[in-house]
Order: sequence, then C-alpha cells, then structure tokens
Amino acid sequence: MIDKRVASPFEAVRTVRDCDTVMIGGFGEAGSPIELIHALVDTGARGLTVVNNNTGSGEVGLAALIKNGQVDKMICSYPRSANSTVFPDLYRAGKIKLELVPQGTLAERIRAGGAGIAAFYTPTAVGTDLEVGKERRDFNGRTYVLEQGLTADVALIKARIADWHGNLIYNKTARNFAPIMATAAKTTVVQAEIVASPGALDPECVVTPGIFVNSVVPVATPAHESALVESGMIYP
Amino acid sequence: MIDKRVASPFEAVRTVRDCDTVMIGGFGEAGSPIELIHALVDTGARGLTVVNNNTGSGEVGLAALIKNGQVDKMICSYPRSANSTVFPDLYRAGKIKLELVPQGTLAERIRAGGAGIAAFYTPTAVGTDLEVGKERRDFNGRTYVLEQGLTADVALIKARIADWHGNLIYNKTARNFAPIMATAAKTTVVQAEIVASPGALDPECVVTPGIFVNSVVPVATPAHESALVESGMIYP
Amino acid sequence: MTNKESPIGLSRNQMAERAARDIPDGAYVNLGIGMPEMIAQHIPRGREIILHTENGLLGMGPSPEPGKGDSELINAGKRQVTALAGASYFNHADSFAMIRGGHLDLCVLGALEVASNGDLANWSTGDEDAIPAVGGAMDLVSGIRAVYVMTSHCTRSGEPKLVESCTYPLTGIGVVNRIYTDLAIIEVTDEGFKLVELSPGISFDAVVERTAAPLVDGRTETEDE
Amino acid sequence: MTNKESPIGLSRNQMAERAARDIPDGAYVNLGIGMPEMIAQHIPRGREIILHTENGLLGMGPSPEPGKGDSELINAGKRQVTALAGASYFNHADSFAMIRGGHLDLCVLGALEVASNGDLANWSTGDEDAIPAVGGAMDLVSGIRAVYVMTSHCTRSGEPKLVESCTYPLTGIGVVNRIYTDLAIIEVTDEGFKLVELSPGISFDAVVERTAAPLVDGRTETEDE
Repeated sequence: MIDKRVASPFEAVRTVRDCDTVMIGGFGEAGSPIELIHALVDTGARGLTVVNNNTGSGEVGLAALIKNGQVDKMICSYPRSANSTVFPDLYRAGKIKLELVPQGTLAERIRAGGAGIAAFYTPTAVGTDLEVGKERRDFNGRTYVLEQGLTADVALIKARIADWHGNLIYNKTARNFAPIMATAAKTTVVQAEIVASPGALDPECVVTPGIFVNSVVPVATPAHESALVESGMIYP
Repeated sequence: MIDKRVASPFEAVRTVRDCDTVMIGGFGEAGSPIELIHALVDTGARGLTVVNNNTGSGEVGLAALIKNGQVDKMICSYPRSANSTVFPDLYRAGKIKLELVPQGTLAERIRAGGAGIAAFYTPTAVGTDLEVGKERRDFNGRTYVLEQGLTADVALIKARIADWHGNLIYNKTARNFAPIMATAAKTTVVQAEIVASPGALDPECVVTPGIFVNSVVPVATPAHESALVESGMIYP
Repeated sequence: MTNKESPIGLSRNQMAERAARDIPDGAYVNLGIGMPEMIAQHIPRGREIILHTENGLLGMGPSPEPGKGDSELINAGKRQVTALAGASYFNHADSFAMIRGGHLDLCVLGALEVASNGDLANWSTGDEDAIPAVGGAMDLVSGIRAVYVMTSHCTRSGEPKLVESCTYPLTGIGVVNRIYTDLAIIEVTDEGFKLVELSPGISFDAVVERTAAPLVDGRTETEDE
Repeated sequence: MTNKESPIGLSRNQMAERAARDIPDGAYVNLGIGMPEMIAQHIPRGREIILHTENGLLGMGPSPEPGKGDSELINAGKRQVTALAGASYFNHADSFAMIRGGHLDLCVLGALEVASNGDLANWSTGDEDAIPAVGGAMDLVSGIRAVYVMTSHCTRSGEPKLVESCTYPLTGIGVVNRIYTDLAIIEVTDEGFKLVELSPGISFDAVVERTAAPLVDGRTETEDE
C-alpha cells in the first residue's frame, strides 16, 4: 500500500540535513510552500544551498530562512525584491553566496537534473557576463554555452490537490518551478490544500506523477506571503 | 482573431514539400494520425525523412507512405513490426535509409529540438553499437554521449480535443510523442476528434498549448489502424 | 549631449499605443516588465494577440477587478492578472522551452542601452553595490524571433540610450530589431540605426542630436518636420 | 554444453511468480516486453506495486475485459491494458526522463546474454539480415537503479545465456544486478555470478554446468540439493 501522507510540515522536513541543497518552489509568492519553509526554519538545519527564483519577501518564508543564517548560498535568477532587505544586506556583507543563473537556464538545468541529462548546450547568455567560465561551442552556425544539470537533496513544493500516491495538480501560475524541482530532488515534500485518495485526480490532468513525490502534508489554508509581509510578521 | 481550423486533411498537409522532414506522432497505432498520413500519401510528396517510433503496420498509414516510395529515410527506435513487411523489404533491398535511435534518446532529441537546446549529454547507449561516431564525455565520474536536437519541417499528430487556438488534449497513451513533436516542427498539423471553441478546455489540463499548433483538422471518427490492417485494406 | 531641453514627444501611453499598432493579429507576444506591460492595454480592437508570461501562462488577460484577484495568478512582474478563454498553464521549463525554441513571435523589452549593432543592455548597471539580478531577460532575447525595445530616448539626466556600443553589461549580442521611443521608431539594420518614423512634432535633427550613434533616415517618403 | 538433457526447473509462470515475490511494496517498476510482462499477474496480495510503461503511463493495470479495451491505452508491447486508480499519462520525453533520471526502482528485462560483469545483450542478434530495432532497452538499463533479468537459463538449443562476455551487441555495460532463470536466482557481483537460490529439484552442479562463466555459491545456508 502506498500512502505518502505525513501529518505535519515539521515531520515532513525534519530529514533535511546541514549542508543539503534544497529546491524551493515558487515564483514570488505564487507557489511558495511557506508552511514547509517555516518548518525548515524550525529544524535549524544550516549551511544550506537553496535554489529558488527569488530570495523572498519581508521577513517570512524564504527571507526568514535566509535571515536566520541557515542559507550559505542562493542559486537564483532574480535575488532583488521590492520589499525585503534580508538577502541584499547579507550579500553586501559577504555573508551569503550567490550563483546567478538566467531564469530559463535555471529551469532547464533543474529539468536536466531530474531527467538524467548531465549537461546541455543553450544559446542563452552567450556574449554576456553570465557566460564567463563556461564552455562555448558552435552548432549549425550558432554559438551555445554548456550548462550542467542541477539536482538537490530535497525539494519543497506547494500543490493544490495531491493524492496519497503523490500525484499532483497545481493552482494557475503557482505551478512554475514545482514540477521540475520534484523531478530533480532525491526527496520531494509537498504541501497540498486538498489531499485525496487515489482515483480522485483525472489521469489525463495529473501534472506531477506520484513517482516524483515522497511526502504529502495537508495544509488546507496556506498563508499568503504578501499578507504576512503586510501584517509585519517576522518568522519565527 | 485566431482560428486554426482547416476543413480537410489534404488541405492541411498540402504544404509538405519534397525532401521535408516529417515527424509523425504515435506509438504503434496509439496516436497515429492515420487520416493525415493518408492525405500525405495523396500529396505525392517524395524524398521525405520521417521521424516515428515505428515503421507502420500492414499497408496502411505510415506503412502505406513508405510503400508508396515517398520516404527516403526513417529515424526511429523500433522499425520491426509483427504484421508489416513494407519497411523490412525496402531496407533489405537498400531502398530506404534508417537512423536507429534509442527510444528515450529519440524523445529527448525531439524535446531538445523544440526547446532550442542544440545538444545534450545522455548516459543512454554508452558502450554500445549505437554510441559509434558520437562524442563521449565524463561528468561527475560517469560517461555520457553527446546527442543533438532534432527538428522537422512538419509534424502530423492526433489529438482527442482541440480548440481553435490549437490547444490540445490527448487520449490516454495516444499522447506519446505528439506533444514534443508539436514543439519541434516549423508547422504542426493536428487531427482532432472534437474541435471546440476557445474556453472549452480547462487551462490547467491543456497538454499542448496552441502556440505549437498551426492547423486543426476535425476527424470525428478516426480509423483504427489495426482494424484497417485486419480488413486487408491497402492504401491508396 | 546632456541637459538639452527635451522636445515633447509621445507620452508613455502613446508609446504603448504606437507599439501595439505594429503587433500583427494572431501574434504570440511576451511583454517585458515595466513600460512594455502597458502595451496590453492598447491592442487595437479586432486583433487577437496572445500574451505569454514566462512564469507559466499563455493567454494572459488584464488585471482582475479589485478584490477578484488570485495571488497565484500573476505575471512576470508579480502583478495579479487574469486568464482569457483559450489560456493554458505550464511549468517553467516548458515556458522557457517556448521562449528558447523560437515559438514566440515577438517580445517587447525595456532598455538601459541599445547599440547600433543590436546589442542590448537592460539587466545591470554594473554598479558595484547593486544586487545582480537577471530574471528571464537573457532567455527572451536569445530565443524570440523579433525583439523590440520600448524606452525613453534618453535617460532622465538626458544621456542618449541609443549608442555606438553599450557600456553596461550586455543582455544579448545583436538581438534588437526595432526601438520605440518617445521621439521615434528606429530599426536596427546591418547599416546601424535607421529611422522609420518620427513622433508628431519631432524633427529628424532632434533625434540625431539625442542619438549617440549614426542615424540613417529610412523613411520611405519625406514627411513634414 | 549443448544437447544436455534439461533438468526440470520453474515454468514461465513460476519464474514470474518467484520474481514478483522479490519486488517490494511501493516499488515503481518497468516490466520488459515478453516474459517479464507476466510478473504483473503475480504481484503478492497486499502489495501495491506501481507499473510504468514507457509509452506514457504510470499505474498500469491488467488487460481489459474482452471488448472493453481502448486501442489507445496500450503498453510498450502494444497490448491493450487498463489504468488503475492513481494513474497518470505523460508524453514520451517525460516518460524517459523518469527512466533516465533514476526515478524507477526496478526494471525486469529479457536477455539474449548476460555477462558475469553485468553486461547485457538483449536487442540484437547481430544477424546481417535482421532489421535493427532497439526500442527503449538501452534507456531502461542506463537509467533504472536495479536491473533484473528474467530469462530461460539456456537457449532452446541448450546454449548458456550466462556467459563470461557477451557475443551479441550490447544493450548496456555492467548494468544487470540479478537474474531469474528457470534454474536459479543469480546475482551479479564484483566477483561475478553468485548463486542466491536454486529452483526446487535443481542442483548447484546442474546450474554450474549450464553457466558459461564461474559461479560462486552465495547461498547463506546450505540447502538440500
């Protein structure tokens, strides 16, 4: 019998170890698994490398994890935010590392990591500062750079509906990085608003097949990051 | 106004030119766009390179196109079939070329072609006869071979429901190569059992977004390849 | 070239309206964050343009009515949007496969500088103290067939943004096809910048003065200046 | 070693039943075309095994009742199947991403030859006149964590299939972990073939005689032979 349900966010993320690489879904607040991130703060795991498109808002969610000194390095495309000084302050102070990756290359590296592709040639960033140190090669008269697949120890993602097997569907543009991160991590933890029995999802509409998912945590009414930031919340 | 509907299969495929590369969806008969293939036979276009997992059954569909002398070269993973001698006979007679590609590498090459990835390193086929002539490279202690993206002039695919914008959903395992072929061809022609107005499909469940589709032909009750073969049909 | 009194050209809304007029019916388009987003409000009636937002939506519609938005239905600028009939959602890898694979017809982006060979700088001022952030800019310019820029002709301090060669870090090499500014519409050709249209009340000389690279007059018929 | 009278070992159904017993609850498994497909009929009661078929289905169920099949719901062997509760459909690139990315726990494949270093030959006899056809075999062996082989111990003409080194074209190098035959269960270890279980009524010597490579007896307790 396959039942991947786990009772609480803390129980689901307690396996995260110091120095793990953690992929965290979300583009801005859309798809950010904020309850799982707060549970990760609670674990106290340190020295993490975090893969996320951004660096969080205010002092909740990803920004709280960073502020709490748990993140050694961010791999992301857009670490600026209108309403958070957490990452910028630490970055300017030399206390956190940054690997800046064009957004599409970041997505493709994660997808490659999950698909067993070691590396690929992409035209993005040729001739720019972000090409520096990478191998160039021409194919059919066009120049490409070599980029390597990206994998992680753990992925934390948010879904709208999950079944016990870990089959997932998402909500609108909250889908973003979650489906590829689920494929690229050794362990994928999902928080889902609705947790249903197998058979509840139309097999034609499943976005993430359960094979990529290890734990499903019900979080029926997830917090909205922007609302927490507006309320002035600071986690923990 | 975007309306990609075309009245007949022949009208939809008449733009295929001699020596074009044509991707044809389907794995066996599941997803085989048989009415579009028969229309392609009718056009008489010759010297084609055809990408399909197989080489057809009996003397209908893809086998009919091959038998009619329109195909110079097949790119596929499994050109054997229990019930067709069309390809084997021509191959043994030296009258048709074959590029044999492992099934997953074929899928990944098509996906890369559609995604603007020039080439990628895959572990599949390392140390086998199908690695011959390809570049090897080690990443993280494992050996990979370089494979190049594959594109086409035209893709012919079959869907269950299409809307006028070309958004598609498929039927069960008839999905197979169609979604990636749609991305890798300059022109994608779809035959669909149901053609609906935009808004009919749930945006969460669209498998192929319309951006990848050029023409939608209604074929309400497509023939079953196996039934045609059983009936002894020979096309044309 | 600084501190010249700026001639009155198009407003931002007029620029967006003018750029929108050149987007053909049926086009698949990505609009960059900031000024280019305004183009969505000016699509000429009767034309169907499908907007792509790289965070996973094709068929993006206008902002929701107040109170009717969904914090998980946003655009690349992280503003709430809607989805039109015929829309589809997809993941980030698929979204950038669309971009990188050349499936979009057009993108319209902002700029810090555009060089006369089509080089674009729009992601970094190279400022030591700035947090580097690139987002999807490099993917868009390397993957999309036609790259239009929509920008004020000069910076706020009056420096030209159309230059011989960019001084800021590049987003892409030789990628820009066309530039819509408050003063003019300029094409990037093998011979450099070529004027195709002046904004009302703007003279060719006024544009030349505010462009830090040679400008060919490519208008097919002479217009009143 | 040809023309020896074959000892009576397991039937094909018994082999499938024996292999099925070793698949753990909750495993994601791909069953190769032919004999391995029979394993699906023998999953021990109370265990939930999720079957993957590379043509785009996870959660494959048994054959449909007569007349209830769908010609577009098939397995990799192109036979009609069903989909269980919790199933999902996906495209070929995603299906082989699952395989290549190491997400499946196990595959069980047929074989022409297995070498004592784990090399597998199962796609081509190298016959000049044969139509070369590989399908997904090379992807499966290079991507899936555990590769089991299920095969008759010898060919119909009595030639051993377990050999020092393969003579047929390879499917993959050093990929096989375990072999289920009519005579025995054999593991591929750094020291070569190691017997882990004999079929009822089969002696160690009988297996050694029919194996064209050294065979270590790795049974943890001596059994009656």
